[in-house]
Amino acid sequence: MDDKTNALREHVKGIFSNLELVLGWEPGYDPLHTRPFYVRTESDIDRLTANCLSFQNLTRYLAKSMNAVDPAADGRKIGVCVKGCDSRSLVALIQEKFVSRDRVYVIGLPCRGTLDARRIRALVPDPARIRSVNAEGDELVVETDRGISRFALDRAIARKCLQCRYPNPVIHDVLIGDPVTPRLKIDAENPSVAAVEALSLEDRLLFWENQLDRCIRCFACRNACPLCVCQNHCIMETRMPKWITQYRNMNEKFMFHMIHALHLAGRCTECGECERVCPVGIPVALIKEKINAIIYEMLDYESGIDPEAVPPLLTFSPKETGI
Amino acid sequence: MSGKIFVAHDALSGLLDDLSKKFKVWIPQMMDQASGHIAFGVYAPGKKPELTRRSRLSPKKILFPSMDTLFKFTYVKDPKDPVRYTIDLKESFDNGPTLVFGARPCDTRGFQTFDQVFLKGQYKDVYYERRRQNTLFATLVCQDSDTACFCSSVGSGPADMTGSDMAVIPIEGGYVIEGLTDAGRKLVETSGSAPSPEQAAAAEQMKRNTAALKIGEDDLTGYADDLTRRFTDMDFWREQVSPCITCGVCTWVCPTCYCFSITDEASGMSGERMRSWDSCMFYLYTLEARGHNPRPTKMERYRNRVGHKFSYFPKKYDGMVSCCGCGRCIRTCPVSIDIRKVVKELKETADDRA
Amino acid sequence: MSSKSDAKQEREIKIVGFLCNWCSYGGADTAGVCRFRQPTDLRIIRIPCTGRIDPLMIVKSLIQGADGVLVSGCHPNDCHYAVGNFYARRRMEVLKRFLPYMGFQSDRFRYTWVSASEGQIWQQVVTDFSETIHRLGPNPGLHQTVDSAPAVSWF
Amino acid sequence: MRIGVFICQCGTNIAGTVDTRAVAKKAMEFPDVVFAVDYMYTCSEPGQKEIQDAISSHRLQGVVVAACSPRMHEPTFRRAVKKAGINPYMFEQANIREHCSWIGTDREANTRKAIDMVRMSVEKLRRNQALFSTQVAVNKRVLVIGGGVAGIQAALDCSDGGLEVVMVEREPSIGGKMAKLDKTFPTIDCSSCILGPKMVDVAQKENIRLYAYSEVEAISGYIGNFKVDIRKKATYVDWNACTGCGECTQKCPSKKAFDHFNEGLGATTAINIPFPQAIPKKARIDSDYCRYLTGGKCRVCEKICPVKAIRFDMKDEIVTEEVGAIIVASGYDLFDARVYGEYGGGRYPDVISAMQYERILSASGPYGGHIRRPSDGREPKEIVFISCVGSRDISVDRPYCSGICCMYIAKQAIMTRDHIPDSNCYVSYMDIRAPGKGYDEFIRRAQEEYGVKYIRGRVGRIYPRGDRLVVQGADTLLGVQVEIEADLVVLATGVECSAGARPLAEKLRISYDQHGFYMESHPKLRPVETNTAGVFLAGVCQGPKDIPASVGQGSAAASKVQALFSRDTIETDPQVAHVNENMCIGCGKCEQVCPFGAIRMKTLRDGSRKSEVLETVCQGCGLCNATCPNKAIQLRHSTDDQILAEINTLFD
Repeated sequence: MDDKTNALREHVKGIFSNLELVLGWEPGYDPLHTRPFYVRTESDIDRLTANCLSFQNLTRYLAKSMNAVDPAADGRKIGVCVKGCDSRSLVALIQEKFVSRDRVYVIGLPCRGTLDARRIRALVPDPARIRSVNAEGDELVVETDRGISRFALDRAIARKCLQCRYPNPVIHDVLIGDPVTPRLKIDAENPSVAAVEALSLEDRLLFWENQLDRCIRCFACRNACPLCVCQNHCIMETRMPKWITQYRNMNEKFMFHMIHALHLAGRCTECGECERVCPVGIPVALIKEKINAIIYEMLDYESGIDPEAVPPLLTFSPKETGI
Repeated sequence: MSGKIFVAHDALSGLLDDLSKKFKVWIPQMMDQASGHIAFGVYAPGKKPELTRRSRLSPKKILFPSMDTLFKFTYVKDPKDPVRYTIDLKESFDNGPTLVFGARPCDTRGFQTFDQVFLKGQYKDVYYERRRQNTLFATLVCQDSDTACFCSSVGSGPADMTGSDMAVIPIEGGYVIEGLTDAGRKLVETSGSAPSPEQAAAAEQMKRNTAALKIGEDDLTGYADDLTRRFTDMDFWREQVSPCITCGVCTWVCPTCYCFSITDEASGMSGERMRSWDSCMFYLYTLEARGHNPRPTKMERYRNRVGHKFSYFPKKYDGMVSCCGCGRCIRTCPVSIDIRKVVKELKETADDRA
Repeated sequence: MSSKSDAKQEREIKIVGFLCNWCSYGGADTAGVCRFRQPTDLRIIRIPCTGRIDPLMIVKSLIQGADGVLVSGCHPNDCHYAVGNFYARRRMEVLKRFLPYMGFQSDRFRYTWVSASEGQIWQQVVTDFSETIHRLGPNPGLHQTVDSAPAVSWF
Repeated sequence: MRIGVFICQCGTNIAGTVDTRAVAKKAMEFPDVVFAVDYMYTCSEPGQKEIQDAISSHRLQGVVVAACSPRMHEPTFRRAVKKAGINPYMFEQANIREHCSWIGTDREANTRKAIDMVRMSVEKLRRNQALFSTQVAVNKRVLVIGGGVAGIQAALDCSDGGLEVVMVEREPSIGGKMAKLDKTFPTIDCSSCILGPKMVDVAQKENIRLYAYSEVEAISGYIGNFKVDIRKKATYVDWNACTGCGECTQKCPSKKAFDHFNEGLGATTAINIPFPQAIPKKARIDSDYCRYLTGGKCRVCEKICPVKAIRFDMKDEIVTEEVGAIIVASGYDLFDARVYGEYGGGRYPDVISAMQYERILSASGPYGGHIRRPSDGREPKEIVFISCVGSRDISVDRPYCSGICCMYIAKQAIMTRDHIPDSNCYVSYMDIRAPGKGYDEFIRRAQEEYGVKYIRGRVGRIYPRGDRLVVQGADTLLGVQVEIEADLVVLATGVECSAGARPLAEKLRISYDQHGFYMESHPKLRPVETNTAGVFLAGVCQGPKDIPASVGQGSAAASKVQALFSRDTIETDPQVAHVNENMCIGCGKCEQVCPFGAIRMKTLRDGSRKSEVLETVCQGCGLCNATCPNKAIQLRHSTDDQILAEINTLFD
């Protein structure tokens, strides 16, 4: 058992009587998978884990499941574990009044990056039978039926983590673990976006068409997104108004992703969940990262940092010119 | 002729080239290197079948496209009385000879579920039927299960050739392809030369060894009544699906999920009626016109998914579980929900309580 | 919906114009009253205010095959509804900068401010934008299938 | 739906470059269209009858008219279809004249375009909904912004009609520019003699509430129910107490205050009454010059005031008035001649503006009505008037004609010759604009009866020689250079929009042209209305004009208000936003962006938050609709589905 998991469990044990429940993670069906976990009873606490496999952004459940969670009659808070990126989503949700700050107890977990299962499968000789996965310092140790492989952590973490600028929670009631040095400076160029922009205009179109052509319109990206708050009432599914037809052609796939991206303009906190959950491997977050870059450049705004700020497309400044 | 041929690794492309002249040949192929995305796509010279890694998406769309035009329609005004219309209908079929090469036993077996629903009984689905009749399956004897696979738990196995016309058996140096049905044998016999006795023996050995493998620990059939008992136990369902984000990926990747929606898309005076995949994990799936929804939360919806596969379906179709054990729903679930565990706990905890 | 991949052939250029009722629609009226000659490519959709513009309408037009999209409203500070065009300005500028990233020619989209009295300016705007679009040629639309595509590596 | 399509030929206005018959024929192919026809003049009585007949004979449920701009005739056709029994909002108009037939000559291309426009209208109409207005009560009080002659006329007319009037005037007294004038053209009658009684009327009418030295701070609400915040600027004198006796102005030691009324000729005291006929006749302290307010010592006026009205601690005060209509008569400014360096404006004391000269001519002016030079008080003999200073000059962004200068120069020249018979008056002009009753005759009198010398051509330069000014220019009729040694040069400065015009327009949500003059609804047919319902225009704020035209507009605006107020309620525009509660996710983004506060959040019994539109407050801008992520809030008659249908139908 690693230190971080232990520290988390100890902390939760100490405060659990004051909380209605805690959103955390537990091991999934195999050592490469993790499952979000609702700690509802004292005995659940020992199932909690917190490590480089704690992929899921749990704030997603706050906005979308607040109603599903029994409202605490006695005003007890809901505990939620957040990584750096998750905490920004939480701030954005507070900004948009989907979550009330005084309803949540925020357990911050500085994060050195979460693993990308697809990258690991490409790195180990027998990806079908992984027995254990552990991060040891800057190294990842993967044990399979055929033995133990070790490689640099950076070779196995998600794309979003490689360009992480906020590894430490920007909002928290308690911080478990030591703060981590960001990989990129706040104003650094996004290297993935730059890689796409290095293509010619025609190639960029082909690149996206090729990516989006795979889209099966399952909407997993939407459902995983903590800020896609329309959920069951998304215009992707309603036929009134009818923004999207049932055709499964390129036009509609493209349109879907443009809707998703533009609805997150100025709101996306780059948690990367959309991209992680995509069953067909489309780099969905990469679309939003560009919009974030535009908004940062144009309006000097980053979402999910200041709970008091107004998302930039919901406000204006009469003075701004030259845009 | 023995109804078997041997194809060396380096001859596989040539075989597929030949086959693709007569058939629309679908093979599992690498769709995107960066994300390692493998899915079924139409073969074209130069494309390589991915036979050593599992595909993320099942071959379901080959017989049951995610969007299928049923017919096209045009309104024609009566020039004398423009208020009156006649409607011009054109049926739409897309069902030339098709071959699916390199699907796994679970993939091919998935269509058994479709057959029950779309072909048996009073009403047949002509769109599915025509495609089904025109499609041959050359199924790979499966060598590489992973932690999510459980075909043996649902009455199948890695060498189960139910529904296949040909078996593709990997041996040293290549594949032995064996015709299993008349159509399969006929095709095999005209497509290459017979294996040497050693190769034939190696293939038989491979089949036997594979058939002996047990993929998946538990037997997940026979849970029909447990589900019924468990139906109203919402605490159980809450516990199981709390992490679920109702994304429906499980239904999208599933080889046996056959739910669909029918819609008209029209513009101006013409349009088409189409059938597209739907998912029981969606709120809109059961939303009624007035606004009532009998499955308002993910608990009811997930219960339906499990219930349908392991209880309602077997009760209706002679105990046949409508799950082929491919494990795709487990593998692709963003929150790692494991349907094996859910089904098992139906009984376990029920037993505990009893 | 037709396949856009074969749309290269000669066809009439069509530009979708979203014009606010109070300023630019009036400006286009003024240009008409003054008989200022303009190219015929523009198809105007009358909206109450540029604030009514959802950038997705522009995207939708471009994906559907519009050769150009022109949005025009009241000058900043001059909105009939006081602030609608300020919101629109931000939203459209974000879109304008975003389009090329997705492979769209951003020159196919333009937004501008023309008042009801500026018939002559409207004529210039329409003429200039039409010329730009004619130079770009018909919108080829999206490819419905992709045979080969460039790879991008970020690891 | 059963749709009828009517293609207007508009004589040859449309039919000249659009094959209207072909458009009608094509329209028959569109979905739901059961009747299509082209007609000579659809807006005419028989044309409307044709529509109404077709509605009954073909049992139409919706009508598309392809004709001129809907900004022109949409109300006409809506009324017409309503008379025939269908909801007025089941109507769409395709603008195939202004946007099509008038801007291109290619008949085939125009016809194709017209077909597209009709198709778009049909597709939109197919998604229209019958809409119904609601009635809201009208607050029968009117706000008049500006107390010049146009505003005074409007206020008096409204007052005569029994309406309560609130007048806001920026300056300490009403009267505007006209109060400064000595005489008026072309009758040479005394300006203050004809304006004075009207000003007094304003003060005396019980149903006029005057806020002088006040400005409009903010305006909210809508036609019938505006709420106006008025900033009463600090005068440091309690006007309820002040009797206007003028004791304070006698004793005030600060005697170098800028005399606004006299255009800076001469000076006044820090506490002053702007001019003897001022309404209200109350003293005000100019805080820039008051010794106490600038230096902390003095308070002489406070001691002297017999009614103890001085309040040095006075602050600006905001009062709120509720009105049902607004008349804007905010007037104009005069061009600042200092822009023309070659005329030496501002540098040479004897190069003055025409308004300064007006004050010199006035018996109540700084020199008691004696014509004297500002520099040395000498009576000038050679006087040059220069026209078009800040008019008809693109180089100073004033391409328009101010319309009044030719006339007032003639008046001033006549007055000069009257006062100083041995003087010589020269007028340097470009063209003479005298289109009015008795105007051209007036110019002729100046030339023929009074011997004013008119020289056609522009003045190039003015420079001093000794104590006189050399005016160099051209006489383009004779084709010679002209040089006049003048004692006094009067610049006929043009009209420009008031410095506060643009910010005021923004508060009123009305639009203005590129020169800052307010836009009327229609340049010919709706000259005193704005596009903001309930806001009307009068006077020069709308564009340069003379006194009779301003007075006429004041009356016109007043009559518009009276027509509006002749009903107890007004119909609201039903083209407003509407929330589909089933879809609304209660995110509140619509509430956040609404410029009118027309959206509020409510909680349903199940605890869910939903937004709600206050239909009478909603102005129908659609910002909420664009902002709503899942389009649960839709702007009626401009819904997403309608706009998308218009787009889609173009690219089928």
